[in-house]
Amino acid sequence: MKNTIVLFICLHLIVCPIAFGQNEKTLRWAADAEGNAPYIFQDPRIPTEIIGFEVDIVRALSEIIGAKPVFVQNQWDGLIPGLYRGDYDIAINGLEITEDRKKEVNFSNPYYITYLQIVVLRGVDYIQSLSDLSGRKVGALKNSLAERILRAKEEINVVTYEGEVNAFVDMKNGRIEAALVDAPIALYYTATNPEFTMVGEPIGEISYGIALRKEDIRLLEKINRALDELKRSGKLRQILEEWNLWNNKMEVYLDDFSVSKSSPEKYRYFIQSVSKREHFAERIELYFKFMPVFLKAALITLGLSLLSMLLAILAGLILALMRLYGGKVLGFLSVLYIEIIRGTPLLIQLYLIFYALPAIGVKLSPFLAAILGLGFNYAAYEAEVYRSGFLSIPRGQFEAAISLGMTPFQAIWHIILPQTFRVVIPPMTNDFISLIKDSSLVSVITMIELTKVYNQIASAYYDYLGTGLITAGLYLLLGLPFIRLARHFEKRLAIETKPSK
Amino acid sequence: MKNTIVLFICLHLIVCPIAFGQNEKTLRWAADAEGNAPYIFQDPRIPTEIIGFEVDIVRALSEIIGAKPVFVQNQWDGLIPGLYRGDYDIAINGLEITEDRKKEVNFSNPYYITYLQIVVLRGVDYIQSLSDLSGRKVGALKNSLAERILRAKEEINVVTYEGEVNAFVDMKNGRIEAALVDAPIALYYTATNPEFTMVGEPIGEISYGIALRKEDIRLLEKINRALDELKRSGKLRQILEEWNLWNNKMEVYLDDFSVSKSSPEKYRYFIQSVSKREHFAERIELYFKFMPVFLKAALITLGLSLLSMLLAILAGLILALMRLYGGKVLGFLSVLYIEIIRGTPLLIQLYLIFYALPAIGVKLSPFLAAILGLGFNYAAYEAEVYRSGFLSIPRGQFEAAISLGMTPFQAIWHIILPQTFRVVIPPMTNDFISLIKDSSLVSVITMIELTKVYNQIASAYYDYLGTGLITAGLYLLLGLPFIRLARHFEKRLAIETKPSK
Amino acid sequence: MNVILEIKNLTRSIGSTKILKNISLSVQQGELISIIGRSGCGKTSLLRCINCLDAFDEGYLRVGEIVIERGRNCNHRNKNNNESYNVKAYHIRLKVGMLFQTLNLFPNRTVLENITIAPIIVKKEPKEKAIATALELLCKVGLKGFENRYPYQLSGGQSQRVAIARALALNPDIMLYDEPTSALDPELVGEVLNVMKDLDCEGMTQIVVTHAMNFAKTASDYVIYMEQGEIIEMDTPEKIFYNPSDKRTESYVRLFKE
Amino acid sequence: MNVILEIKNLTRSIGSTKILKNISLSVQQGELISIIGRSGCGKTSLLRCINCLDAFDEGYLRVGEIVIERGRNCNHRNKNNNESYNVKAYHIRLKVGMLFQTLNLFPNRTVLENITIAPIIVKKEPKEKAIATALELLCKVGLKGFENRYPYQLSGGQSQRVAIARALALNPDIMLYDEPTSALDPELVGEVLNVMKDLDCEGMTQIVVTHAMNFAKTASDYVIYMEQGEIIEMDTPEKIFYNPSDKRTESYVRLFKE
Ligand SMILES: Nc1ncnc2c1ncn2[C@@H]1O[C@H](COP(=O)(O)OP(=O)(O)OP(=O)(O)O)[C@@H](O)[C@H]1O
Ligand SMILES: Nc1ncnc2c1ncn2[C@@H]1O[C@H](COP(=O)(O)OP(=O)(O)OP(=O)(O)O)[C@@H](O)[C@H]1O
Ligand SMILES: [Mg+2]
Ligand SMILES: [Mg+2]
Repeated sequence: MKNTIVLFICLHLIVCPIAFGQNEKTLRWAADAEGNAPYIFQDPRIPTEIIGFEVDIVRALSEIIGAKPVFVQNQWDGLIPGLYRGDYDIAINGLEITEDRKKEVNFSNPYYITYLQIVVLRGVDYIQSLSDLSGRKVGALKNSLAERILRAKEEINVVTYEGEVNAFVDMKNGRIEAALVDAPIALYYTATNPEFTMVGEPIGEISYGIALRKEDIRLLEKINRALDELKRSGKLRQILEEWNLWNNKMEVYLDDFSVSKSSPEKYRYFIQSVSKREHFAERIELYFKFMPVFLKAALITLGLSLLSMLLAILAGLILALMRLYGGKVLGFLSVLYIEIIRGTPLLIQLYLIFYALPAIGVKLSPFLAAILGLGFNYAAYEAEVYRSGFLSIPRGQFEAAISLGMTPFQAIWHIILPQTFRVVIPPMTNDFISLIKDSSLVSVITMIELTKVYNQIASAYYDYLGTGLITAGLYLLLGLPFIRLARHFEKRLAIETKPSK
Repeated sequence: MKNTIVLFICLHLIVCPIAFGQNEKTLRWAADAEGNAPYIFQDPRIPTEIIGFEVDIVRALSEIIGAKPVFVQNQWDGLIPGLYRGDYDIAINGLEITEDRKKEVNFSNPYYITYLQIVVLRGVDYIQSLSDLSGRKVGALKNSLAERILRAKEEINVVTYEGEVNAFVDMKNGRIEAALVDAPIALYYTATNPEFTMVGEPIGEISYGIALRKEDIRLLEKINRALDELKRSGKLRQILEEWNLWNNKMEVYLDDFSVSKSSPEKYRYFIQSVSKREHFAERIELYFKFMPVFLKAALITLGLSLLSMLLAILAGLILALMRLYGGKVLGFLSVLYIEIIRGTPLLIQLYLIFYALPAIGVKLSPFLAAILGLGFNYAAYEAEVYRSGFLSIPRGQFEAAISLGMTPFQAIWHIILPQTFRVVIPPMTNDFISLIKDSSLVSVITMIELTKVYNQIASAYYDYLGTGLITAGLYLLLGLPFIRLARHFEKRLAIETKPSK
Repeated sequence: MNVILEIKNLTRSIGSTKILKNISLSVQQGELISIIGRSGCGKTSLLRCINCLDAFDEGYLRVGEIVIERGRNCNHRNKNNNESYNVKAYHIRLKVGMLFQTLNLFPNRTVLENITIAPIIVKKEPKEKAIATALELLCKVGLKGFENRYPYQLSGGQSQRVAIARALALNPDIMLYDEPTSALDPELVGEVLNVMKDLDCEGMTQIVVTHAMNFAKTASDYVIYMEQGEIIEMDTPEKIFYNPSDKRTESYVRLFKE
Repeated sequence: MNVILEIKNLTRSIGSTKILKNISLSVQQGELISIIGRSGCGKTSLLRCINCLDAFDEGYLRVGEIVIERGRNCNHRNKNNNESYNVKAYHIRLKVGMLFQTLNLFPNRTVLENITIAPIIVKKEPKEKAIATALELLCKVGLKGFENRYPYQLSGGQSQRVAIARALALNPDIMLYDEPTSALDPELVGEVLNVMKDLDCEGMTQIVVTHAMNFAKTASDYVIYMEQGEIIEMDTPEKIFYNPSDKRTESYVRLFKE
């Protein structure tokens, strides 16, 4: 893996500096729905919807700007590269305004200011403040303000994590005693997981901003003006209050110390929907609720696999025909294609199609790029499968066909090809099953398919095993109808084509 | 990936508590040769040898104990799990004695005590001590003492890395201004990369110990006694002096302030062998020197792939025969096997074979586990390929054979099977190429194959691109002879079996 | 005399059509029997049943001492004895050789290998002996010098003769020929006929499906006339061709006396 | 009269053996020619060359107005004109129909589809018309009611007749038959013969490879006798069978007059 990653980085540096014009009538905004409440996440009741206070903010902003907001899913790590690939115009997803990031992108004025909060297991009453953490193991998100603050106290044994949830799980398992996390996460997580509780005063200060490309000065101004409007009109406050996120920092920031105006409806909605169920039956019910999302993702994986396989089957046929009947030049080209494509990793091919093609002006949607990448990769394999099928048909069949006045092409198409089906179906079924599994690779080019959705849900509901089993089961199930179909075809063909005595 | 990793952790927890008896006559010791000089690394001149001051220490120790040292390669992260899997008895690889680790394993007394050292680019004269780092970006290894020390100074902007080399590369690119690393690494890296230099006083203190299983009390005592003997006899000092690692901390630790007794021969040997060459020609020469190691690894990958494919071809044949001629029960079992194995990820199958089988008493060597894992996985695919081959042979052939008095088995073996070769060779070549690529997965079960060696060499020589291209080329080359061979066979078979008119 | 092949009330249907109806037949050792009849009347099907390549639905089949019985009354027993059916079929095929209408030569083996493979594998004959027998047989059918050719390098008649040699190499007790001379010119027909006559003298039992009426007339001990899956008449050539007892036979043989 | 097929000095070798030597031949429209000769003498090979399934090495072939010339003198030109060779071969095959010795029915298509597929694809006949022609042909060869069977459901003789019907369905200018009656009983031989005679009356040119001397004697305008890849004699049946001018012909025809 390491080598591919290094290669990716090289490619990225080559490819990224290209920017694309933005469409004025829509506001394409990106976030990672595999995130946590309350930022941007899947509606626990209607998992096809994404909700979150940032979603509300973007809606309100676009209304003021007069543009239609279009959501673009992207991995959190890739939010900034995606900006420069031109996939969207702004990124908003709890992006803390830091000096490092400012070098890469422009930030809008903060739309939310918050702080850190200590979370402990309920009943751990010996921790009440930052100073109580001395000599203890404390968890924090890697490279976050929380980590920096904790490291500053020498006596604290800091343990860093990729995601907050991992810290909470470790705390439950007794490996750490407390965690220092962003307040919104602390609020929402403790509310839905009563075994945890927040303690102590707010610590530090975090400002979230909207990230834009350096060159989009005009859009930055527009966004900042719209943000000012949101602040002025009280809409921002309303959104934050609905999500129960209004705090003293915001009071100071907006210079608005009036009493609360809206009730935290959305907060309540979330709490009620997600609150940890203790019964097995309720967990099953929860899984049933996920089902539509899983099924939708499975459908995407399926559609992706089907279309890719279709492409592979068609392109493979052409390659096989080129190789068998295309003469020297076409035959050589076909062999070259087959050996190069089979010889190099799919991951790199996908990455080239998605990130390098735009450099020569071909910018593909992730879905199309995924289909082309998978399809043309598998085409090399299918070409060989076809060839074996063609070789299995006695030459007499071809001769009979051409002696009946068919052109070689007609003979192959009408007479030979249908007879190869029987021989090519089993290996093609093999390849289709491999393809379904390989399709999870396309998440590197921002496609959201089954594996990606699994990661989103598992991290949103803090349930890896159950959802993991569902996902594994779905993958297995995805292949089955086609195995059945293939078997059915085989049986039918076997009846029709019993070798004549 | 996330889900598989979580699954791995679960499996690991199930599997690891089992310990295995140790063999008294050999001392199996583990380290990661993908490490840095001067600990344990590949001899730059004879890359098939591993050398390093820890290698020398282990040799000296085993001589005293009277056991034959047997080196076991293991990934650094997996050194402690491997101990409990029983793959080896001790682990030694710059393992700092920390409280955390002490909970998991027993540590011998320290065999080396060292400190941290600041490294900067030559010419950066404004950094001379820890205090000069204020307000600057400084690199450190993640979760190391260096990181803890730097974090303690609030004004320092700490950047953490997975490996020291990454920090040095970043420093060259201007992203950090200094790095704080273990002194031996600083010494060896700056010596071979003259653009870097060490500055300032020794900082902090690090003790390296040998890790053992908690239950191996007797072995611990033996090792400690042998270590004492090494210290007493001056052998330890000699080793450290040869590697130019003798320092004040060791003087204090061993209470030995006498003048130097040995010259730093091995240090010089390393420096002379590795010193950065600036000419392209010299770099090519360097690659030539790597070649034997790469070729050896390629041979392992090749052997692994060949043996796995052989197994897959044999087991696949049996599965296909069971499915086609085995009656209801065997046929069902075969289908079940095929669908389950095709439906689940290879990675998990490998992990189960390697880490879960020992729980029921079947402990396989990594090589064997890799072959079985790959072979039995691909067998499911080959079974279907065979089946398509069998279906392509006219039934008259089978009838002719049995009417000549052959048993059905004889008919299949002598008459049908040879005729299927023509049809199955192209899809099997496809699968073999996939298998060569998939074989890099077996590094999860501690096999050292081509990809692993690439990582070792790339990190040892700080050269990712060149060695990466070599590796990619080798993978492509590995497949080619078989593609040629397959084509040759196909041609021969085509001559022999032109369909009779 | 010794009845080596006995068939009683044998029936075989495919789907709803009966392609063999109530066949009864007994053949004594050393006889040469011809089967004649219109295309599609079931001649090939009968041979395939005798050689146990197709299973019949009902009836009784005995080859030497091996008896296979199937049908409504013994259906139940046979289902459990499926294993034993396969074993019996195998032993019958050991005794019976067959020349297929479609020849079915092994395309990936030379002429010599086609002929010697079965003796070597089945009878465990030493290779030299198998080769010697094969060369002798090839000589008899006029294919000296063809031993290293592959089937695709043979003409139609050459292939047919290789297939005959292959079947004869095992020296079976009973030989079944399905139109053995269809692709041969009259000269070769005579030669193959001579081979059969020699074998007849050596005591081999032979059953020949043929459209060559002259052959049936002159060479065979008995002639069977089949129509629509039934045996209409079985008698000596003289009776069948000049004095048939059944009207259907009469109308058929009359056709080519004209 | 109109010479529709003309061959001059045609030679074909496989490896070092010449399987067709210096063949010259001219056939006028509407003639029915029989080719006789020993097994392996090159009859099938000749038909395959006429139908451009195998390329000859040297010589001249004309079918209608299409001329293919190959050989040492025009080797160079032909190499560049490979494309044009394929095109010419295609046009020749459009005019020439062929019945294969091995039949080569399409196993995955029904009898009806086997017969109609070429007219529909090649001649772009409407489906109904193609089916009507096919049914008529099936009736003529005595296979009424077999149209929905698959080839594996046919007996040897039935397959042969389907193959004949398939080749005739295209109504080619020239028909080549390779042993068209080898698997047929005498009754059917008569029927197929009648079909050929009808076609003869309709003016189709037909070339028949056959081992049935009676057929050659009675039905054909001319008989060709081949031996070892050469045309020994081509003449009227009376001359060939009763008064051959070549000794080799004489010794061959004498064989089965006895
Ligand atoms: N699989 C099948 N399904 C349906 N009918 C079949 C099948 N196989 C054979 N038949 C029919 O059974 C009858 C007997 O076939 P068989 O091959 O025994 O004929 P035959 O006497 O050998 O004819 P020929 O002389 O033409 O070879 C034929 O009418 C044929 O159509
Ligand atoms: N691929 C080949 N390689 C070598 N010899 C071949 C090849 N194909 C055919 N022959 C030889 O060419 C000669 C002519 O074959 P052809 O098939 O034309 O004979 P034929 O006259 O049709 O005989 P039959 O009546 O037996 O069908 C035969 O002796 C045959 O062995
Ligand atoms: Mg038959
Ligand atoms: Mg022939």
